[in-house]
Amino acid sequence: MSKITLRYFAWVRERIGKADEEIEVPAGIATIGDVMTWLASRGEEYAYAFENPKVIRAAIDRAHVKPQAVIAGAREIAFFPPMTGG
Amino acid sequence: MSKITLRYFAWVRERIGKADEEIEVPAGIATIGDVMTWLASRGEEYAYAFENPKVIRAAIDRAHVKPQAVIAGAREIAFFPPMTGG
Amino acid sequence: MTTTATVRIQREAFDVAAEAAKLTRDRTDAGAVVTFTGICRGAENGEPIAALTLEHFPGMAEAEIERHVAEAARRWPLIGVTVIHRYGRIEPGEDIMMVVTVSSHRAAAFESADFLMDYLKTRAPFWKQVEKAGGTSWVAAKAEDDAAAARWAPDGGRPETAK
Amino acid sequence: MTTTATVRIQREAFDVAAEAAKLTRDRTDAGAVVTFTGICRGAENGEPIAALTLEHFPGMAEAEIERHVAEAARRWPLIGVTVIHRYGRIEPGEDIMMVVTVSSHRAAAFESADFLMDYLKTRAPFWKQVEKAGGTSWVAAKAEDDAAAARWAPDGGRPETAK
Repeated sequence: MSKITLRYFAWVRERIGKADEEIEVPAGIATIGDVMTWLASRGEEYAYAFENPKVIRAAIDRAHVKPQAVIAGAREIAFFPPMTGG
Repeated sequence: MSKITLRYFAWVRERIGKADEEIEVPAGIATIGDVMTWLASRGEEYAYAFENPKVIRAAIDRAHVKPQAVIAGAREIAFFPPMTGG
Repeated sequence: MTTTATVRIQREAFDVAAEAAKLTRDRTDAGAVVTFTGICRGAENGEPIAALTLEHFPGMAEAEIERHVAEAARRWPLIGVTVIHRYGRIEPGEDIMMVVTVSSHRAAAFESADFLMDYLKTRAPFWKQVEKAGGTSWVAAKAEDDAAAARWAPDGGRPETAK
Repeated sequence: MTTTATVRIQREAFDVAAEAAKLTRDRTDAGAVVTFTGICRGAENGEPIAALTLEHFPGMAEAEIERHVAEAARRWPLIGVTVIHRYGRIEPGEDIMMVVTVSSHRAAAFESADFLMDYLKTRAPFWKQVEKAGGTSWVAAKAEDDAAAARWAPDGGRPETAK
């Protein structure tokens, strides 16, 4: 088990009700997709945020990653909706 | 025969040695290409300006035209090198 | 070619002409300057808006934009690039972000500015929330923006990269 | 859509930021502003230049540019377009010409500015003479400019049209 900082942005942040948290990721949670499935099981607010995981983007240590990216070694994982800057 | 204003720009103007002139175009001169051939026969400076008629561009009454354009009705014909604005 | 590159994420307004002038000053090889300025519109889908609020991911926003600026400098012979993106509350008529590219020739300046805008839209971690009379909502990403960004990618432009 | 269009051919310098501001002022639908500025470089083919002198065909220059501005406004939903082209003697570092396009969306602003530049290069009756230590010479037209303009033409972009 390892401690990871999770960060949430935009409506992912609003649905979960917090901007970040430190979390122990259980053994067996290997990929970004696994993290989303596991988070969704942690309560109503998480289930709501990750109700459609296909639309959620993720970054490990501030670099964009795909859902199949392996989280081993990550210090920070961020989840957010598709970006709308520019 | 009709009176036409001829205008020259850039190195066409420099080779001919004038910026414009009024000219009577002889009968039988039907197209822009004919005008260039005829002008080239009018003296050394014209021959020099039109030595390579393929590179010369033309405008009739301030609209770009091709060498085969018919000059009937034209009040002004301009000859110039390819443009280099912008 | 050494490219002067500046990326700033700030709450404050910016002066695009001043930023362009900084990049051309004392450079005798600058022949083409392209600027893009994104402005907050007064309506969205026909409904008036009071303001946009831009949220961003500090640190990652700078890093992502810097990475794309470096990629632009690799693809095109650029003398200078400056990208400034604001965050916070922005009212209609105010500037949201800007890109300036300077090159000896116009194609490089145009293409690199266009490239940077497409990547900023789809890859820079910024999110727009819109205030209307009926409340606030998050602006949805546009499929056309992904399609525009895909023009530049040899792999068809998947927005994520596997780690 | 009504497009505010301005074309000026002048000897004097211009202020691209002021021209852009005029087009966006009091418009709540302006979301994207693209400016292009062409600057006189200090060298040509590695040789220092003292100045450029731009000759133009008065009357036809305005008419040609206005025609292409109208064509841009027909092809893209533009709020405003301003084109200013200088003539006369221009020294290195000085601006030669500018294009500003304003639209609700960035693709229209980028593409129309790029289109106008390609047409200005190949169709607007301007000619550049360059002063170097060894004397003056006329700048040759570039095949790449014709190729760039051809991108926009369905017929492959012949630079002349039959009358």
